[in-house]
Amino acid sequence: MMPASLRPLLVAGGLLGLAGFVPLVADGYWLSIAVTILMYVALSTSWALFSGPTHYIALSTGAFFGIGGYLVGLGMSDYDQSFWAMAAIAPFVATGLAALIGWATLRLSGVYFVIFTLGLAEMIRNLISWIQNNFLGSRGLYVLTDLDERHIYWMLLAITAGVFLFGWRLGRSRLGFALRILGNDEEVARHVGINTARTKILMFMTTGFVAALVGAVVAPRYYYIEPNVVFSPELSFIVVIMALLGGTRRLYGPLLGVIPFTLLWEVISVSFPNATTMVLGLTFLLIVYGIPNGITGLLSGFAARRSA
Amino acid sequence: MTPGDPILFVNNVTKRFGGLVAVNNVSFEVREHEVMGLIGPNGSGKSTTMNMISGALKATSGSITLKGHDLTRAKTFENARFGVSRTFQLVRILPELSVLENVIAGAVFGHKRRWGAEAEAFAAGLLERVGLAERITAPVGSLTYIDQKRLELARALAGEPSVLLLDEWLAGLNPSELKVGIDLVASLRQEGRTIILVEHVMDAIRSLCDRCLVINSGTKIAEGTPDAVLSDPDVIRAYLGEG
Amino acid sequence: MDILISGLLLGGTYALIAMGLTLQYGVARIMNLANGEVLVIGALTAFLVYTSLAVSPLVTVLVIAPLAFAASWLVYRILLLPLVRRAKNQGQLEVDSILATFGMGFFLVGGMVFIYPELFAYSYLAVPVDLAGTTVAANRLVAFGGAVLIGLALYLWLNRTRAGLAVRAVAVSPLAAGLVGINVEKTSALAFAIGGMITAMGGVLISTFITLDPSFGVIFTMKALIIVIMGGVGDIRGAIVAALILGVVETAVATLIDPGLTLAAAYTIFLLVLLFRPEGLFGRRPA
Amino acid sequence: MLEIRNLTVTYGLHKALQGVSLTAEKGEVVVILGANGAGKSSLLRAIAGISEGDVAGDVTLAGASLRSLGADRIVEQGIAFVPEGRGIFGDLSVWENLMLGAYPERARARRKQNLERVVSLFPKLAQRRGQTVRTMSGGEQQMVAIGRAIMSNPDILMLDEPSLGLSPLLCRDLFENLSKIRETGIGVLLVEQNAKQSLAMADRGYLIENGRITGEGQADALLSDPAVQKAYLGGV
Repeated sequence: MMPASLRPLLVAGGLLGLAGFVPLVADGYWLSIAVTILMYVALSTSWALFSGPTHYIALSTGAFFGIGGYLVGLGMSDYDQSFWAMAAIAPFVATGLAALIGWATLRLSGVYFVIFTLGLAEMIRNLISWIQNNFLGSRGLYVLTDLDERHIYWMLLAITAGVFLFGWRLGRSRLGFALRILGNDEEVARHVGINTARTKILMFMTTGFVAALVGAVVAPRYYYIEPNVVFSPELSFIVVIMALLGGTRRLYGPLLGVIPFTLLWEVISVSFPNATTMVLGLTFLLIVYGIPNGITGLLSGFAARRSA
Repeated sequence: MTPGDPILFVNNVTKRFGGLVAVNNVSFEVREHEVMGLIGPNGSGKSTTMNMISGALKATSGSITLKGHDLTRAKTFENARFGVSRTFQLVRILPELSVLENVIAGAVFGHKRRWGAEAEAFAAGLLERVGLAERITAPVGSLTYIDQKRLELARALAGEPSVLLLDEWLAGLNPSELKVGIDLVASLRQEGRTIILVEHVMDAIRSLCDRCLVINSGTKIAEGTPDAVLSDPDVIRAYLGEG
Repeated sequence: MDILISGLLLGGTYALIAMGLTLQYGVARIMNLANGEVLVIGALTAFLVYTSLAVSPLVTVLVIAPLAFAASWLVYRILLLPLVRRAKNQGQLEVDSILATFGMGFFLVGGMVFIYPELFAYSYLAVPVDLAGTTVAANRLVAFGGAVLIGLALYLWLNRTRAGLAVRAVAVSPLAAGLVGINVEKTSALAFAIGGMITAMGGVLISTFITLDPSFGVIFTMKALIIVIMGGVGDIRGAIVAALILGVVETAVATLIDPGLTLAAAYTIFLLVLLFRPEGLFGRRPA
Repeated sequence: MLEIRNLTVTYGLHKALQGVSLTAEKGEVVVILGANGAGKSSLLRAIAGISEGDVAGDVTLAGASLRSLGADRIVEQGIAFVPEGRGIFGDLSVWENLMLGAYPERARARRKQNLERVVSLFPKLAQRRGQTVRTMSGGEQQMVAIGRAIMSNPDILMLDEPSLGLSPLLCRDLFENLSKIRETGIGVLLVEQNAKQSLAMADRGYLIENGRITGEGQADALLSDPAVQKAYLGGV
């Protein structure tokens, strides 16, 4: 008999192994969809690790993702660095920035944090554009690598596996327990000895790290990087929607949101490109009014009713 | 258990909220194994004093030390790690955690730290200690008022605090529950715990406290055994309103 | 001096938008992140009406006010009230209302893109006027005057009327308000509707001198939020001062450094407020 | 007369009150005694229209039904409620609190008379009219809360554990004041833990246990009833 706690790990390992073969059977259109899905799985799962228990809605994914992509482009084009060096550096830059933002905003109530992250990607884009125009010369940045879609897929798969492993470990760790307590009652959390500010900042840094790493890894997909492309406020919202659609109470929740939403998004942006914003809005409304606990919440609701 | 040496020192502590002086230059000591009652009329500064010891509020001036640790400027969580635990005037249970997890929460991050199976066994022991052994698998939402108070007490005990703050822990209990509550605190006293008790229930003060401190309008007006303090003319005038 | 005057004129309009938001958040407890979209709707309407029917925005503003009031009232009653009723605590309501108003915001942007997917601007009263030695466009002056009038009316209404007193009471404590015979849900709906009305009117005024596009709403939401927080939630006086400060700083940065950095300037102010006075300019520190 | 017939309040599966019936007249003090969790607060909250549970049964005041009315309408009918935690406007001044108390239409014409009543009960409030209520002590806030309730010109004043957290001295003042309020013709319905002091000044009392009325009678009879003494007055 194996311990019950190891079973999900084995299931996940099996799925991961299967997912590794996708590039061997799919190519072109479907491979690119698979890459997109993996990208969003990594982003929204790490988002949910922080925002799920704390209820702080982070809209900073776009900013950190952009930092990852932009730094790879900048390093490779202007400073003759290798892709690998920049992909290694970028997440730490984003983590440092996340630490600063967290330090300034996470000591206060959730509203301040949401507002601060709301315009963050836009603000950084403005700032970088200005710096680039005035000091760096406004040349485009090129990311030229030998990496093709399959390599990006495998790198993202590794990152996703890392995020899941981290999340699984977190659920069994003191840090994870501290997060749950402070999500219930921050006052009590402080009084039982939890450094609530540090806990929140650490988790926020983790999401910053993952977002920048993902941004760096998918940079070769763009070839040509400019701030307007990589700093997309829309990305932040999509990640939030996917995580909430799936549900944040289970580690695999965001995964269940990413797959249907990515497919829907593909169809909409191909067939009705003008309607994407509206779809985004309607999905937000659907989540709030229809499935506040996400798909996983719906499923466990069904399960509870059947056993009752 | 007979009280030992002083471990908690409150020196000339003052707390101002804007123009309002809530606590005015108050000093006292608490000895190890001692139950000290903190009494006074409503709004006299008892809760503010408790909040400064637990770290929820910072003193405007003065100092508070516990076993050599300076609590005055420390963050709330640091006070907990230095050995202060508390219950809240209005019960605060963690609604999405199980009964057992609610107690473990007090054991993991605080003064004496435990984790894993050790923390679980320790928490289960505490639940039995406060009389909740049978409710260990009950949904948190189904606990009665006194059971919630017990649960909160178990959580506070889980850090094995050097000093335990009970902020009107007996308030709102009916006579029969009150008896259970007083017996429970009395048994903690027997174990030699160091406790500061804020209470309005005079019978509880008389039967539980080794020593009492009376404050009125933020100022200390008397200190001594419950009997001595409760017969002090100043205290009677300010607080009991008799005679 | 130029900067100061144009900054103050811009700030006046900002103050109006922030007042709309502070009514919605302070009284109705709804953090309305679709606030900026309501502003853009007001502006777009003024633009369409002006370019197709040649109606002055000063007329449009009077027509749009009751429409925005009614629409906001319906949105509150139909969409937001259920959230207020189901929320177990303020935190949950905050999260729900943020997500719901995001949804509405995107929906509105989507709708506007269908109607007019490009930048829009029109020329109205674009004549130079001399003000204390500084040349400003008359439209800015008119917009500022409109903002002052609306703000003054709001102030008098809040402080001199029974309904205004009820609104302030709900802002302080909804529970106590119910116990003194105030219909809290109605009063909240009223405050939310007036907030929406003021924001839409602000949009009409601002459209006379700024070029907009359907997706610009979020920028104004950001600015309104920063002003509300800097001024202290629910503090009208604070909002006015904060708006004027933001207007001047933005104008200064745009004139002296680069117009692309106005958002960065707003962020810098926001960061300073968060670090040093999170309770707002005139707010008291929570005990 | 306030009349409650067969009132039941449920929160999900939990029945907080089951078939409770009671009455309260103008000019009398009625006290409801019971353990914590017995359903006393649920009862008052249901009458005041702020219950979070499902309410069934009849509540009438002078024959008119109050059930399914909102809190604001119930105040207009003549019931003022001081909840636990007092329900005052902490950020407003004493004066503004009292003026808001007179917000209901039924109270406007009699604002002056009610203000005189309040000031004669609590002269301190007149001296402190400009003070922000949040900065006052617990006992003073209690005065504001009761004053605010009287300003709405009620037939029946309901209080939920007004003595909770008050020192013995302030408790004594409180019960004295309640008995003065009775003399002005208002009926007082209060929920209390403090059985001895509240029965000493009340006219009638009800005992409530596990959501049901288990006893009722004249206050002095209850005070000397051995069973009541054992359950609520003796022991500790």
